[in-house]
Amino acid sequence: MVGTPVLFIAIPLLAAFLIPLLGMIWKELVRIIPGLVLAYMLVLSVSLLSYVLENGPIVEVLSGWAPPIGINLVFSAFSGFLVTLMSFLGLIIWIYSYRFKRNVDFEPSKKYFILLLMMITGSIGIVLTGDIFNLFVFIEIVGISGYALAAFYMGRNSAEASFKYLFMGSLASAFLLLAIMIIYSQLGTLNMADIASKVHLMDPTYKVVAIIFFMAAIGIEAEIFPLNGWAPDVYTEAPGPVGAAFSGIVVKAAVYAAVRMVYTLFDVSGTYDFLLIMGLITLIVAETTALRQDKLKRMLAFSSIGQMGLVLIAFGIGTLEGVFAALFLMLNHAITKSLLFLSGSYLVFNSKDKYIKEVNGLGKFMPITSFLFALGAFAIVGLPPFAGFWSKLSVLTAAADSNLILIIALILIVSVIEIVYYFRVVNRIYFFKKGESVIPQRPTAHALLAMITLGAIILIIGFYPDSITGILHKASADLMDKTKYINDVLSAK
Amino acid sequence: MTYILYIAMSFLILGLIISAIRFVKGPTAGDRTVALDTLTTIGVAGLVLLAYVFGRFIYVDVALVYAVLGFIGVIVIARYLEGAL
Amino acid sequence: MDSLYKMIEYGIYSAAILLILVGLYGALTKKSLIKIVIGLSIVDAGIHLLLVSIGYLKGGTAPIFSPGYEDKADIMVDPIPQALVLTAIVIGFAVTAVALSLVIRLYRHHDTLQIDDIKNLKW
Amino acid sequence: MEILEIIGGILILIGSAFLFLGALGILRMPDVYNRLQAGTKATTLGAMSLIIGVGFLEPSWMMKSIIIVVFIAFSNPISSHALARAMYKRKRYPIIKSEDKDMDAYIEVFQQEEEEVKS
Amino acid sequence: MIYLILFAVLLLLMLAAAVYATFQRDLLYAVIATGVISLVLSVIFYMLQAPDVALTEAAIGVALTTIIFIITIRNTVRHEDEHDKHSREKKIQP
Amino acid sequence: MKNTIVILLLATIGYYLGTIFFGIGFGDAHFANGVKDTYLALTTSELKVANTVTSIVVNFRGFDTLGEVTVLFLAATALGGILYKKRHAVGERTVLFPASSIVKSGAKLIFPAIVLLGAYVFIHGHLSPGGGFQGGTIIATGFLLMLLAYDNFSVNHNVLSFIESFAGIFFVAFGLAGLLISGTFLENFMPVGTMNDLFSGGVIPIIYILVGFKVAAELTGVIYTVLHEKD
Amino acid sequence: MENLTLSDKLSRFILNWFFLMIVWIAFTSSFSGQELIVGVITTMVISLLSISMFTCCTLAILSPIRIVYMLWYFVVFFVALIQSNFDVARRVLSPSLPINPGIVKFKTKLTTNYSKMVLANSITLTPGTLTVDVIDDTFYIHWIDVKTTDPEKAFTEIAESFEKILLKIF
Repeated sequence: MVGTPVLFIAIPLLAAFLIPLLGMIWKELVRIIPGLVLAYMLVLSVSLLSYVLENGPIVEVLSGWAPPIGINLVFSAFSGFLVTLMSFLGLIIWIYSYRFKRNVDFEPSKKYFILLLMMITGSIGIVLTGDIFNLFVFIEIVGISGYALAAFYMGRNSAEASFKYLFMGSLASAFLLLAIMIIYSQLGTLNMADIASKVHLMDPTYKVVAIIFFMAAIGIEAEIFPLNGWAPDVYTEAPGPVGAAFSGIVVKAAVYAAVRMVYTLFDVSGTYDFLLIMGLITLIVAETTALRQDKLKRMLAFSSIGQMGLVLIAFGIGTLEGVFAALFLMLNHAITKSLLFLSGSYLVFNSKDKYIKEVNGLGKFMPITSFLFALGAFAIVGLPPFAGFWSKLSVLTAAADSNLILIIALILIVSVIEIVYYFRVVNRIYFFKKGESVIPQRPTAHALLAMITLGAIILIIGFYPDSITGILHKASADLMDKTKYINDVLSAK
Repeated sequence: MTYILYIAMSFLILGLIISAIRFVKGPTAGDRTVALDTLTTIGVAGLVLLAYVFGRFIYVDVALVYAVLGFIGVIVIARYLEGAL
Repeated sequence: MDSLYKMIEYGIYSAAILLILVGLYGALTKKSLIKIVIGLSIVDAGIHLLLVSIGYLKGGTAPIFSPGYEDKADIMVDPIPQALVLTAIVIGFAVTAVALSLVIRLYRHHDTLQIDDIKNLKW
Repeated sequence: MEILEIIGGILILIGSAFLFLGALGILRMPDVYNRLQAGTKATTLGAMSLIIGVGFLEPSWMMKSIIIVVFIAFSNPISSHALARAMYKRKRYPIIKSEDKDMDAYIEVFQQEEEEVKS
Repeated sequence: MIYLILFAVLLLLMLAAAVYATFQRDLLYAVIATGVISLVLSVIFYMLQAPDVALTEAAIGVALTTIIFIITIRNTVRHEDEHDKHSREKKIQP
Repeated sequence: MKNTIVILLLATIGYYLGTIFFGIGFGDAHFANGVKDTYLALTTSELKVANTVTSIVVNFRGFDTLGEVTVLFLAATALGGILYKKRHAVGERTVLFPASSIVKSGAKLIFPAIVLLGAYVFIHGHLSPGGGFQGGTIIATGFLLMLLAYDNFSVNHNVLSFIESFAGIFFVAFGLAGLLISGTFLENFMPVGTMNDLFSGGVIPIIYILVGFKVAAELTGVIYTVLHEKD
Repeated sequence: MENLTLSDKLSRFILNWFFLMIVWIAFTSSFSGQELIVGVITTMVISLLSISMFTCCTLAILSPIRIVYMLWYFVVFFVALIQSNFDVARRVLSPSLPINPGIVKFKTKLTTNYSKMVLANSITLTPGTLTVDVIDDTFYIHWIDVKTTDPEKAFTEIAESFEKILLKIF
């Protein structure tokens, strides 16, 4: 044990408040400190996770008051797994963006690192917290840093994308407050475990309306279909690492919140089916839209939305296998999509509009980046030797166990679509002639290191999936066991 | 005593309504700001009166803050109208 | 007395809900960006009012144990919604400030605030 | 005790009546300056007298009442002056009933303003 | 009884100000109307026995929100349906 | 067409909200099994803080407040980032008319009183309504008044970010001190004193004062940034 | 802002401290030891920080004769305030709105900014007048019932009674 879960929040906050001061002393510290903090968080999460897998969840009580009164943080196998994933990705993204654009001034880069650090911290907070209002506060932290990061480039469209996100985010927070209000007015408590233990006292109408508002709010953050209008624009206009952070970290946290609502908080029948249907619609709509895109990052964004739909489908199956498949999918998607964003943003580094046709023939000029992009593309569509294959397989088996034949068929059809549009890009990279005006940009050593790490992990998981499945099984079992969660939290002190 | 409070409060309510009418009628930004100023002053008085009705001394703090900050809001608008911001 | 509270109840809830709806209407249909931000802040106001009013207690007083009120805990209104609203107001202000700075940025690039003219990305 | 209550009640009545009159003034007067006149004076005295009245009813509140009154008496005229000046600078002409005799001062202010803009 | 009337008047005022702020074409007036909303809202919070919230609403709503909105208007346009791209000179009219 | 859809959507939302909230009831003890009574009891017995809202905001749910302070900090940072320009000329406010001398001298006279009021509000956060946020906002409004009245009035940015950072660091440090001394983050590790004294409530007033400084510095910075925004 | 000698600074500081302490006691409405200690510290810090910028006068303003004049000023001012309110009431309530508004100007002999501010505020609160602008020593007054436009006569009509006392105080 190197610490307690609250340090995941406290240390980054301390660092964020310190960075402006330290920046006055030595400007390079502004870049270094977040990396140190993220590395510390990774070490902490790994050691806590190994402790938790042995001894059961840690419930940290804050301000000295036991759960229904005070706020608590829960570091269980499930949340711990996500926290580890997020800290790892955060570290990778920090390494990548250490010298992402040399020409950025000191002031913006200071702000960039503070905001990135806080976005990761906020996502970790969403995963750790055991209190719905605290969840709201963390969502706002993620939101505000997200708005600022989306508008980071001074180009014409970034502010527009950011405003769109802000509009949706404000609506989300309004709905979230309404949902919290309804729950509080019925049960008089804000603690998740307490709510879960009392939720049967709630009138069904209230429950349904509360969950609808909740889902509307979380759906905006998690890019569920009718509410995902902001996502493609933000992914397109934000810097590459920020897009990776969004799809790898923020969306995962939002999905966690949605799943926590469905699996632990409420016991409304039909919510699993609701997840399933929403996931299905999201998947189909997003993938067919991705097929029509002509901008690289936009295509990746729609693909990311589609993958989230797949995750929701897996969660919506509702069995242990389904949850396992969903977690596996989340892991793979986080790593693979980050790799795609990171390498893709170097592929279209110097182009203004980021069209797909501008990657033509770059395979010769940037061999490593192109190779890594191709690797990510193969992994995400689920070709056999790579990581994505195992997760997709587990989704299919979980669906087959529950006799959801239609879903299997649809997933297979959508996979074909996915293969088409990813292979189109890979094809262009390797077998087309380079455009005249395209200037290839060599990645910096940091960026190369980050991308190669991700690629290596994809290969490792692809060839030895057993290395990760043990943790995933424990995590999914942890999510399914609602009474244990309630008991653990309410008996903490 | 109760009747006095009733009468005073009805005067204040009438004052609120009338300033609101001036606010809607305008016609210029200046008139609306005058209405806002009047509303603020009536509000301060009303807050003190309500504190007496509720019988709690600590409530007066709110009126104090309003008395101090209300005029800054008006000055903000006035400086904008001057074209000085 | 009961009918009085009933009327206040209906009045306050319907006013708060109408406030939310009016704000949402403004935010969803208006074309000017500043109007959209104003609409969002009206929505916030309505939600705060709703949240405070569900914590109200008939004949209650503020949850402050000032001298003379040390043992009146049974007539105090619910302090938790108030604490939540406190947080929510400050957060709402922060979001409004960021939104308005984005509006200024958008105007700098487009020289207009009409969303019809700004649509470079699909809305 | 009784005396204090009576004084307080009377002051409250006077104060609320003047607040009402101030509001009525801003409704009835014909232009911004006259509205400011009515608004400032009546509401200032009204609020002062009402708050002092409450102070008489509860003597322990007196000090805070006085400080609120001081703030109001200090800040209200400043804000209305700022507003009047703003309207003036923006060439919002006041209604002037008696002939042209007071236009001198009026025009002078505008000349001053234009010089300020130039410099 | 008088409280009922007071409540009713305050709620109606607030709603009227909200509707006014939504449908007024001059953005400056809409901003002043949001000031009125926050003033009335603060009095309502006060009457619902929430002085803390009333104080917060007062402190933030009176001057800070107004100044940020007004500066935005100063830097952009004053009227809602202004399509004209270079109309900054006409902007300040009381 | 769009209007119709919006109105239908709003009607649906309104209908559901109406059914929900008219059913809740107003001023009843509808959350009898909730945590409200526990909070009220613990505030008097354990924390000795008069204002229950303060004790909730700073102690029971102090973690929320930490998040809230962070949100403000991020908003200030984001504002600077969004409005950033390469040729950002600080201190260049083109003012057509200086304020009249009356506003100037009035502002000069009332400014210390406003700052004192803000200090009063956040020092008495545990006794009377108000606290760090309100007090900080009041002080920032005072600075706004000075910035409006004097076109050459300027605030030192480094001092502001110093105050901001140190207040935030001390806030977290108090939390960590609670973790080290008493075992949980943000725990009240100091003697609580007696009710309704100024020196009571342990770390609660101290944290609220820190919050007050931080909020004041942040909002002043926000106002300053926004006021100098001119293109 | 301006260059001050040390004794001048000290005297301003003590005056400011004194007044802020009075304001603090009024805020807290209590004389308990803890409040007073905290108040002394807080007000001292604030007045130290605002020593060169936010103070108006030196300790000399507290000399007895000036205090007597100040009290006299308050009496005059209150009488005028009450008069002005009845004046407003008469005008507002009479159905024909008996007003004859216009703008007049006059010059004042006051020199310091603070005395001008006090005079302007008093004029705003007294019968039928509103200070519109002050440029150097010229006051522009909106007068609800213009009796004369001659500067000297207007001055005697509006401001003389105040100015006499203010000259003694400042």
